[in-house]
Amino acid sequence: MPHDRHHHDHDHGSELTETELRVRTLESLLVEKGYVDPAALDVLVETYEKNVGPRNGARVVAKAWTDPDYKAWLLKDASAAIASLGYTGRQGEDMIVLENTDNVHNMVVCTLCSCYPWPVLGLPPTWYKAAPYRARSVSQPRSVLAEFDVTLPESTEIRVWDSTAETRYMILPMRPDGTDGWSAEQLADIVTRDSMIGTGLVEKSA
Amino acid sequence: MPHDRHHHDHDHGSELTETELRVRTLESLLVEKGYVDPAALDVLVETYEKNVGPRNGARVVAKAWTDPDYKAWLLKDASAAIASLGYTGRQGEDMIVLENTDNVHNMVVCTLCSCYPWPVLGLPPTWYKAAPYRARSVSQPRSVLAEFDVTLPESTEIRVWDSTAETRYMILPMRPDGTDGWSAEQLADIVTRDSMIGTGLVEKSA
Amino acid sequence: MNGAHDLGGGHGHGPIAPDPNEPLFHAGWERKAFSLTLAMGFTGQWNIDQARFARESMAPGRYLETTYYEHWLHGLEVLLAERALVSEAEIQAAESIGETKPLPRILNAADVLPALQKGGSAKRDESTAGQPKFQPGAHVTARNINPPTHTRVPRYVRGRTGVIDRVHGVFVFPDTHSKTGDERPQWLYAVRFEGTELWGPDAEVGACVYVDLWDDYLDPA
Amino acid sequence: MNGAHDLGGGHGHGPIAPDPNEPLFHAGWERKAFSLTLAMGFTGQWNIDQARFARESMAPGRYLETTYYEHWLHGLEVLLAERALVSEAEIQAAESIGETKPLPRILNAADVLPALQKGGSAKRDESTAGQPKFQPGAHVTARNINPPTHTRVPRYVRGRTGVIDRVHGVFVFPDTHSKTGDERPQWLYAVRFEGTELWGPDAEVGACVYVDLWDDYLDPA
Repeated sequence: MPHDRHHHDHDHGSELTETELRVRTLESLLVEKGYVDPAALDVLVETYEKNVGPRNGARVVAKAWTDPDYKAWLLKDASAAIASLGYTGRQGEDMIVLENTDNVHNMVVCTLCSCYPWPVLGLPPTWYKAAPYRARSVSQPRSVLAEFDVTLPESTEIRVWDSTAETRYMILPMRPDGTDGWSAEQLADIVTRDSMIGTGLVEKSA
Repeated sequence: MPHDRHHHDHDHGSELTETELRVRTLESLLVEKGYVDPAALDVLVETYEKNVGPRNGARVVAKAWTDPDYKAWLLKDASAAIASLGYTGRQGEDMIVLENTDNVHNMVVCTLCSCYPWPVLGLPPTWYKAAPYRARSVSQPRSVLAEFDVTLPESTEIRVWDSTAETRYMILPMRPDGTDGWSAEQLADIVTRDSMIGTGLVEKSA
Repeated sequence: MNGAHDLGGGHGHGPIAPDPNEPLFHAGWERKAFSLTLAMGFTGQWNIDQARFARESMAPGRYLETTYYEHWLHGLEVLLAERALVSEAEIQAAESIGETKPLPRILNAADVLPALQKGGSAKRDESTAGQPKFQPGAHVTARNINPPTHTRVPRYVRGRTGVIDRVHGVFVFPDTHSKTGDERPQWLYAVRFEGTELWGPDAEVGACVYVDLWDDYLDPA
Repeated sequence: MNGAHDLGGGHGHGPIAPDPNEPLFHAGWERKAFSLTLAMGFTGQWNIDQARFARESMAPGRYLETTYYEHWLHGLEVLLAERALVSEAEIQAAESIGETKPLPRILNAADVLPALQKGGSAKRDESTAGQPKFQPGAHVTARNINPPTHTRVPRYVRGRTGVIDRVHGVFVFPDTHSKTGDERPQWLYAVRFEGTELWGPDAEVGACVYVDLWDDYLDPA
């Protein structure tokens, strides 16, 4: 409804200003009281803006595609196999990796909040955190995938993993045809974030 | 949270103005197109502001308290018994009346919208239509009743009727002690709207 | 549809806050939202289940942040737009731009009282529905259906087992009535669900819920 | 709690609308809401399940009308107020009025990377929980509990039957952890539910959902 949209925009404008003010006040209070080190805030933001993102997960995927032993380890004990590449810690302490095949397509959601494997994928995108994806991925996954331009045959079973606990899920997507002999580095370049959430497929031309 | 409340107030103010404008525009369009007779709008509002309200239901209750045959008829075929007093029609075509006793307390809600027996109770109050009552009356009826200052012993069974169809429910409350010999008119004066929804009891001193 | 309107069992909505001095309408626009909705309803361009679906279709957050008559207004605008009676463009322009559709029935002032008093029962002749599938005392389980379209089986009873309390008669079935206008009349029952069946260990003592459910919502338990 | 956060199966929320060019943060205040929440989380004044409950406790309509970092901000304010670390009055006055509580642990800039890399697993030694109640292949029914407090069993699986897919190990139990801080470690399983079991005839073809559920959420089917 245009009515709704109008209201929503209007709402948003005024709200951000108010929110912005509150956050500033909160920050200065927390710093003044000595609860928070302002320099720590900058390091926290920089870490996720610059260092921890889906490139980490892409390296895990590329290694699994090129090293059968690593892949077997990854599917058996994801936390250890991922830690061996240096990706550990907060929101990825206990990892599970699920392999997509021609017959089974896995995808990940957190219907109750927005749990996401930070060490391998960084912080989640807005759509992953918003109501439409959280509401519909468990009940209408094929229609959700269609919104990401992914259409799978009815013979492919779709498994949706709802992250209700502290286990964090990452998908090992299918390696695209025509990439034989590519280096791990080349392969990592074509692995997308969405393919590791399960809402995308890896394309050779990506 | 004061944050929420502030936002909500703020929201409301601007929203009413916008809503008011839209309603005015809609009215003039509907009248201009000849879909609506402006005089009919006034009659519709007047009917429920002046003529159709809980006084109707109170007369039904008072008659049931003073006429055992009528009460038996009311509990067996509420639509006909209520129609015999002249209360019929929209949102009360198919009535059910439930009797409250020392052992069983009935109350009415419509969790899905706000169905309500208009011919006997008029239009519903805001709380009946709002989320807190609709959400909690089916799961926490005793806690809901407490907010209306009604506390019932655990031995009293509470039956909540969720109006999910076109049947409309009215409660026949318990007649208070000390009203022997009162006329139907006197009794009707103490029957409250809430007692006929089931969120109140009838008090002699009301 | 599993919308924000399906409120039963929800937490966090705050206190009920009854106001003993509340007026019937809180503002002039509420009177208009009410009377315009009723007047347009009498034109027969939609049925009550279509009207309910239009209200439910409001975005969930917006539904919860607005009031009853704002839901009505939203529903009225949706229905008018869907039937090409009043477009959003006309509301924006505050001017009748498009063609005006002739309506077969208009509610005139003189007809209001008779029309209200007559109402429009959703009860149908029992011969239209054959024998009722269930009798009082029968154990039934509410079907776990989740259509994106209108339905009147609340989420909190789906898959739960109760007992038929009474047979109401044969009534118009809301799901098809809303979707296509097809009345598909069928038996309607009041079904009693124990609180513990609905809410488990968190149920209050000695509380139960009666829900009106049609044949197509029920299976033998 | 049955709050607006429990979104699984809901309709009417609109399209997903992924934005391929989206920045990690959309405004300066989002960076602050994120980093303040993490920094205060490291002080150990609350645990993650208490933080989730604080976010869920937002009024349902408001929760749905606001964004992720607004939920975080709300949660942070609730937690700070509950623990008398920052009061609403101080935020209103934009001034530290009350006493400042000494905190045993503060996150310094130098500690950020080691702290993030270490994380804080919710996994506990298996000896703390005895034998798992279920093995892969076992049929289980999710309990229909409806506590007004924090829980991680979504409404859409309550009362539904699935199959144990794998045993994850022993993990902190969120319900008690949120309520009192009691970890009550117990076995956690991935449980597979067929789409038809969750959504009935409205399920999509060949789709199922895996949900992580603890011993205290499950009964043998």
